[in-house]
Amino acid sequence: MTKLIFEQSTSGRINKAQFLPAEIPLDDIPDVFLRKTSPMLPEVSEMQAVRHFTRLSQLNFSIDTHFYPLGSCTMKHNPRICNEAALYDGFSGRHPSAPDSTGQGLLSCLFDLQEILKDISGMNEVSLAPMAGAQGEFTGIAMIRAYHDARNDDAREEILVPDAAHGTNPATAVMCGYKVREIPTLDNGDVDIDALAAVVGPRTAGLMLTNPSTLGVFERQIREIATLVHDAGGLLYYDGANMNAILGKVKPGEMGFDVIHLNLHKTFSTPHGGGGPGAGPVGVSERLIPFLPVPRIVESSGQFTVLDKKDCPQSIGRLSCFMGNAGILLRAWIYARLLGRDGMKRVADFATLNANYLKAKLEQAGFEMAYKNRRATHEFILTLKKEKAETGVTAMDFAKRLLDKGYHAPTTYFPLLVPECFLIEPTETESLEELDGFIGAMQEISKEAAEQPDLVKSAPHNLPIRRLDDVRAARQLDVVWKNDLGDSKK
Amino acid sequence: MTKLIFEQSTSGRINKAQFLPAEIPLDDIPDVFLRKTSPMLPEVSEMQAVRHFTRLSQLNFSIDTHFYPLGSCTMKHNPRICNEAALYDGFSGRHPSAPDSTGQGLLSCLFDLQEILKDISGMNEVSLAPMAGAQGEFTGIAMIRAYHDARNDDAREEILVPDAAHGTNPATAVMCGYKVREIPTLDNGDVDIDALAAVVGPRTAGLMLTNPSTLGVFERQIREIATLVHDAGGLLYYDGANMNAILGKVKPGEMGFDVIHLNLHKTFSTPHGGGGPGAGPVGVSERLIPFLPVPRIVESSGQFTVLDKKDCPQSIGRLSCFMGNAGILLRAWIYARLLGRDGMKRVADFATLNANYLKAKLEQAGFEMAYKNRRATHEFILTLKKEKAETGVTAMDFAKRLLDKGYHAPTTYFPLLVPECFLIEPTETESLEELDGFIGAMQEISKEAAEQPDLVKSAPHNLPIRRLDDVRAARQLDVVWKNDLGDSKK
Amino acid sequence: MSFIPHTEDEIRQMLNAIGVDRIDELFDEIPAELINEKLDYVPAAMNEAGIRRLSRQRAENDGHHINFIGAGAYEHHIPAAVWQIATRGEFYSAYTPYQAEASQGTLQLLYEYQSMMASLTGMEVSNASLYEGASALAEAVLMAVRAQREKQRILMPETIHPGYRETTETIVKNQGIVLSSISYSGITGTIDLEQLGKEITDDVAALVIPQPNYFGALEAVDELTNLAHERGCLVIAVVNPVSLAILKAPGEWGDKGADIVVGEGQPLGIPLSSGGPYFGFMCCTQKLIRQMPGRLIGRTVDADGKQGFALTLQAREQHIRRSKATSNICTNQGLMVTAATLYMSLMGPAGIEQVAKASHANTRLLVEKLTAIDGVDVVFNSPFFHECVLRINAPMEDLIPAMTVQGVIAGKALFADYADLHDCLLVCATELRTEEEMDVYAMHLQRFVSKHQLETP
Amino acid sequence: MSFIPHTEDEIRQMLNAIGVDRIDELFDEIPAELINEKLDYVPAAMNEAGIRRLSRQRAENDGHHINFIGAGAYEHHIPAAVWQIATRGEFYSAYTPYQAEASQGTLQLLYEYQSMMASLTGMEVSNASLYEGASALAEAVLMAVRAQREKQRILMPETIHPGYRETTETIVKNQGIVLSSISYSGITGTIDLEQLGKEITDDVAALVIPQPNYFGALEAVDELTNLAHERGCLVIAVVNPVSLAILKAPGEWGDKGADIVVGEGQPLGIPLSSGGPYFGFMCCTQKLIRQMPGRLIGRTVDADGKQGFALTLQAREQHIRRSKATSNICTNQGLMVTAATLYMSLMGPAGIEQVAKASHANTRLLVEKLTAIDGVDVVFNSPFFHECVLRINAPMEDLIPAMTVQGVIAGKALFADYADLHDCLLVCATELRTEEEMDVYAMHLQRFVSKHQLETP
Ligand SMILES: Cc1ncc(COP(=O)(O)O)c(C=O)c1O
Ligand SMILES: Cc1ncc(COP(=O)(O)O)c(C=O)c1O
Repeated sequence: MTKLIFEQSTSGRINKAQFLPAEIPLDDIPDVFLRKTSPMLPEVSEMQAVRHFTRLSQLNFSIDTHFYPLGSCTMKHNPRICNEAALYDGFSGRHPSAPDSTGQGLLSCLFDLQEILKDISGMNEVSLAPMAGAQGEFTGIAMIRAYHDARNDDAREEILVPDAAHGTNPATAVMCGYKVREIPTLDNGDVDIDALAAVVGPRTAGLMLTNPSTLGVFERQIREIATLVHDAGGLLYYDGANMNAILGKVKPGEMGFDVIHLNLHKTFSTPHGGGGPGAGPVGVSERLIPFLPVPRIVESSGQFTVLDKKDCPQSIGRLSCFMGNAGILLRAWIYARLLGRDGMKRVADFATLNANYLKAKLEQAGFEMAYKNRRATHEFILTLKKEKAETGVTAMDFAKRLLDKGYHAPTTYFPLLVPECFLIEPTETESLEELDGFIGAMQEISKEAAEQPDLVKSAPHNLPIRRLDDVRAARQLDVVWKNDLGDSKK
Repeated sequence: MTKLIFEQSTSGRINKAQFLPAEIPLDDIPDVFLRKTSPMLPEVSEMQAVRHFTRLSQLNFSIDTHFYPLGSCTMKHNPRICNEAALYDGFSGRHPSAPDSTGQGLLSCLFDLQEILKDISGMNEVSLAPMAGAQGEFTGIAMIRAYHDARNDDAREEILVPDAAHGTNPATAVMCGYKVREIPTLDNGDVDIDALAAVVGPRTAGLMLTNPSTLGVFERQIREIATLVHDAGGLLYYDGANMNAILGKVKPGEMGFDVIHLNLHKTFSTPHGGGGPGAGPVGVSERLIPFLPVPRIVESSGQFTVLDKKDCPQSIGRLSCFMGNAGILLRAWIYARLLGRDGMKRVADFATLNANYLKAKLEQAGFEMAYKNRRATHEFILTLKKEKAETGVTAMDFAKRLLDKGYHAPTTYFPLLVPECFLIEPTETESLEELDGFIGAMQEISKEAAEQPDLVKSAPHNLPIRRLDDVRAARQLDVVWKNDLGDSKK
Repeated sequence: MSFIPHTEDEIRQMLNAIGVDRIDELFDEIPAELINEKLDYVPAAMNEAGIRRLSRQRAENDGHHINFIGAGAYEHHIPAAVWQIATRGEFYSAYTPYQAEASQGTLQLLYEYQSMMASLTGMEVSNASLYEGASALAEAVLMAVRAQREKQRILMPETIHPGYRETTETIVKNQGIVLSSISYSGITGTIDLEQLGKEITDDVAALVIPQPNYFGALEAVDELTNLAHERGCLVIAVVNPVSLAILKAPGEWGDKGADIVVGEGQPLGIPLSSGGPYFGFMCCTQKLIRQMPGRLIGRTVDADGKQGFALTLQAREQHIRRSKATSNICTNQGLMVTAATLYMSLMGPAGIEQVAKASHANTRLLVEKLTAIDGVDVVFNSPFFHECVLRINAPMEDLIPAMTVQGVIAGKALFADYADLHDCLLVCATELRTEEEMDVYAMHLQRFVSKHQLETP
Repeated sequence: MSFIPHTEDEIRQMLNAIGVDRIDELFDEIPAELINEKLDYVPAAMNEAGIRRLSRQRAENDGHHINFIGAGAYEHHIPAAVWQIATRGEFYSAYTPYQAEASQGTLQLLYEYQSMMASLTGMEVSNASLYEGASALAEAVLMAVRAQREKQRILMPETIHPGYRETTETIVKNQGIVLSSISYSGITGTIDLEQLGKEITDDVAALVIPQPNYFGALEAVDELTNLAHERGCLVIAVVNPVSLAILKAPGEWGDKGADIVVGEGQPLGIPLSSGGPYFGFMCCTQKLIRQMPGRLIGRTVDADGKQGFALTLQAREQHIRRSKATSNICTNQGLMVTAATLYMSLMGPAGIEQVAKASHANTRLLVEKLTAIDGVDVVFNSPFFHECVLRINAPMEDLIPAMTVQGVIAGKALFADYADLHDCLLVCATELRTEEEMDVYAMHLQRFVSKHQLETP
């Protein structure tokens, strides 16, 4: 247990290296505007801060320390050069409202990235504005809405979403003012086309689809689905979070999608940062171009310009005060240039090879696959319902026990369709040794579950902390540390 | 246990991001010059390397993670700005043999540092060339020799060294071709002046002294000692490794020393780096200036120039191929500028306050001090001989048990004069909480030693590894990993 | 180039285990006509040395100008330790702390962050971040509307950053929410209280109050808050976190304090980076916690009763609640929050207070120096924090590029957003601006204005 | 400014515990007349923002030139991961791993380093570093003399780096060791075998063989090694570690291989930094291990039989053996070795081999381009690794500054060290030099030479 930084704080301690020693008067600001008590920020030395956060960091599992096969999240290696270059002064020091002329270097990188993303997605235009996958979805659905609105096609008030979809999909549709209609999934993992056909129609604004889906399989009837939706006047939204599976092999635009988002923090390896920042650029087909969000970056005879709402009258508008997560886009650009044309396809090849290898070996080891006769894409689902029935050991228990053995757990209990599920995504950057180690750990746990289930049910045992009480966390809500001594007067 | 990087290596694996893909011929180099087998370097991916070394790093105690009161080593906080600035392109990218005109920025920093060191040391000139304390010592003694030689004072073949001295002192004297004569220490920690008087004479080239000494006390009769040695025609060398105790309070030049070295990695907080690099500048009194090593940095109307052997005919010469540890000197300059004039004195004040506080509290807790009635300087010695006699628990056992409790051990078994000793140096950058925590840990161990000595004797228990077999390490020497498969043919 | 570790031998071994001959076979469920490996617009691979060279060249092109723009993003000193530690692999390359036991580092840090933000804003709770300031305001608006049920109107003063207004518009408009403008006084540069009095009717869910406002001016937050509360309206405060070291915390505005507080976290240790990544913060009253979007970390205990941290109230979020979630946000701005937490810890309350005061004092000094120039005047008479609007008697469209050429980014011109301020410039001098830099600015501005002075202003 | 965390309250509390009133009293054992707190030449404190600004300004002054010097320090690409990881606090702020159990990270890394260096050099053992290349040679000389007992003479060819010679001289001369010069052939630029044959007599402890030598030329290492061994002399090899990816390892020179191998570690991931910090490496035969200076890490087991690492053979070192130690070295270059180990791991054998080959090929190309200029010629006819001596028919004292002004650092002029090569330049083009940069060099050189050509060369 590491003491809270507040518990290491002593009133009156000043980190002098960060201090401006002058006495600065505030005599021109009337008292009514001023703060009377100091905020409860830590009063620690530089060394205390460095030590505290260094030690905290060591409590994390991360890509740089552990295999992290979190399904749907594409936890692949983050090349260190991306971090270095994004922090170059010229890039990191420029003010977002400075004239375009002072940012030609950055803008050229971002423009290049747009071109690369257009090509791999097979779309006609790309906007880099959205700051994460969910905002990319929002952007896409808002554009679909703007498109229908522009044509006065007002009756379309539903977005169709397969029941296997990521939670952001339905949540997004609602944020855009749509009703959500779920489409069931067949036992083989494909969308139930008949069910889709039954609901698609004049009220359909669009369909959101992830392909490969979050079930770890490729939707084989994607062309038929596209035709169904298009024929009914709806548009197709592609959730590109799983692009790692098909990068350089299949272009979503050619599957028939009208708009897609890409999760650069997944496929393009920008760091996940303990929960972001990400970047969720959108690509669109011709007919949606006018609606793209601003700002947009365009090029003309070697000069890069940022377009605003006044240049793009039909734009759905702005998604952030400035230019989205520019520093993340820069990292993605660097990554894309490192991979290059051939490297793209190799990502999909090896992400798929690793997933299928793991799937084959785990299957041989006796684990049950949710979609047995399907190819794994870049990920696959294993269900531990048999283990649970026989030993009482749940997917959650397996997950915690994996931590003990030095592996981050796969995504658990998502997608919700599959009971006791593990969504496993090894990514292309993991080595065979690491995969074999993981397989070994799974086998060990399986054995432990049979022989000493309590050991597994009470895992983890080897971490700095044992299993946490989530129920208490929610019931006896404690989300802010309270200084028992109260705020200090200034 | 972390696998060796070689055990993670697979033949044929290439880290492509670092690879130059071209086929490059070597047709102009005859075969006899060429290597036939590949060196056994690891063949790992970038991710494997990052993961391996990140995990290894976590196995270390360090200033950034732990209290590290290693006596005589001054393990204080390393400000992070020093690292940042030393890696600025302009500084880190310049070739050492490039013209001086291309390095005026760096040279100005180094020149400033020389001026600062002159002032704090009270010496007349400073050379930044030596790369660590031991090389500073070498430089100093070599200059003493050059001085005597220049005066044809040939009979001086002995260097006097107190028995409490750091091992580098006698080793240095021998490297300079001198015989070493040890001077005993009194029970109160001071040098035995009578013994000194008895041996000092025409054979005395000089005396090496650390003040405060490695016993953690200030040599009170330093003026008398200086007079004794000077009167006999010898020179005084000051080992400045303990400068942290008197920075901004006492100038070694004013104690009567003719030459001193400073350990910048101690007093000036350059990082210890798991064992260096350091920097050991020397300062000299007027009469030794001609003998200073090259290169030397001089200024003339705002231009900085590097002087070479041809400019300094009496110089003892060069200590390294280029300019010493320039990047470390830069860090020291930054640190010195952050501290500033007043900050210097505060270092000594608070290093001393922390040491005396620890000493007082540990004494109150029942621990025995080696030099009870003396003030602690920036460090002090505690002897565990009573504990050993009563419980069998040694200083080494205490040290290992401290690791269990999250504290790096003090320096143990040095100086050799004091049995079962702990040389404890908290430094000025540690907070009261941290000191109190350490005191608490010492008390706990003391209790454990009495009640369950085996627990302490078999410590550590909470680290990734238990106590290591040093004897086996030396007897069954294994200093190089052997690839059982042999080298691979090219 | 790529980061794939597989050797030929290993590939073969893996294909054997799967039971196929070639990797291509693994894609055999994809309709063949969809396979398209042509990538004409993706350049060939570069190695790291190459991309470093290229990135350096491009970065060198970019802005080493002296910057006097604030307008929503501020150039403050960032302690070296902030990014050296935030980019440690364990923070940099982890993801959302779903497995709490293996993520205590991130979780405890986020709990500490929440505590710091709550205290800074004077609110009861804080979430663990949103994308950035403007979209955080949009989320606050949605949250207010949820909390206020039937009410669909939000009062948005024109003194809010135009980018916040536009972003909020984009995000909330599809749900039928109406953003009503409130104009500002041409004298004070703050919300027109008269118009507000008229607009603030029963159907208003919330009043948005920026402090300092876009013009740098200080709004009468106590009166505004009380007025809103009297009319059954929630108060959404939009604040600059650094200013809160000296300005009254929203939790103490008026009698009851603001209900929701959002803002741009960038001033807390995040580099300008042409606009991102930054992070949005959001704090609110305990009462509204279940309406709050985004992640929330709670302190709890483990099986041994030891303190630990975990994601909590996840039932508000999209991955559990799906279409009924409080927002679609999933990935947020974790790394930026890590940096901000380090920043606040390294600066401490005294350090941030000095930054705020010095930025204020520097802007005063700048305004003094610039208004000493004939044809340059202060527009509004309110006290300001660290930004100020100046009217300049010279063609604004030419002024900005002319100053840029001299190495000075003069400020943010207001003509695009405020017709009546077409000849005005919003300037800012943080603690990093030196007097010499201000003098350089003043010199060039003086030259420009004397050369281009407009006829009889 | 300083990094002292104490508050006034705490100071009082601590003074109380000690039983004094003021901190000054703690210094009461120091003779009063020695206390002197005047520091007139130390500037007042700066804060971090100030020192960053100042350091940036000074760094901007410095060398962004295109560099064609090698001469003992080489500009290679350094993977970004090297320093991001080497400067992690746990490596950066730890010290010598005296407490093995709390230092397994550094210890295992050093063991891996030793293994890599031993393999690269083809030797049986390696230490954990010395200061840098030249002083490592001095240590090797001392070691050879210790091993050879009575013999006090060392043969030092003039083809060794002059800085190595001078450094060795400084360090060994006080022990009465004699360094005898061996001249070089004006045709091949390698050791004059005839003179060597005469000098290599019974009293010689060791022959130093540089490969490649200072001129970049390849010495006949097999013959030299065999000759030395025949005469009862040890062989001290001085090598460039990157070259060893393609050149024969010293352990394989001649019939028995070199006895001691030293060199400059800088090419393995260490920035040029105006000359340091770098690190010296030293490898030797098993037989000589007890004569070796510096730290040594051994693999052993813990109380449970688990593999672990510890400092070993410390009895050779000064802290145990004092005046009888193999050297006075204590602090060495740990952090640099950490970086080098990362470098070798990230590059792998294939990566370093390509660096070596590309540096060789680039230097060939450079030499081709430069010698195409009238008045520029290659001096020696031996094969070279990645450096070459050119004779230039123009005043060398003017050439270097003139080229520097054009942004090109032309090479290392040899006039200060070799009278007969007064008109010569040692040039180098590593893998980082592009053809365009070489063309820039060639263009400026061409201009200079055509303008300043000396009369009838
Ligand atoms: C399938 C899918 N869609 C959408 C998202 C949302 O992306 P983000 O977290 O970047 O908002 C995710 C990621 O979590 C995802 O896996
Ligand atoms: C008293 C004393 N003298 C000399 C030295 C040698 O300094 P260095 O290790 O820098 O060579 C040390 C440090 O270890 C020391 O403590």
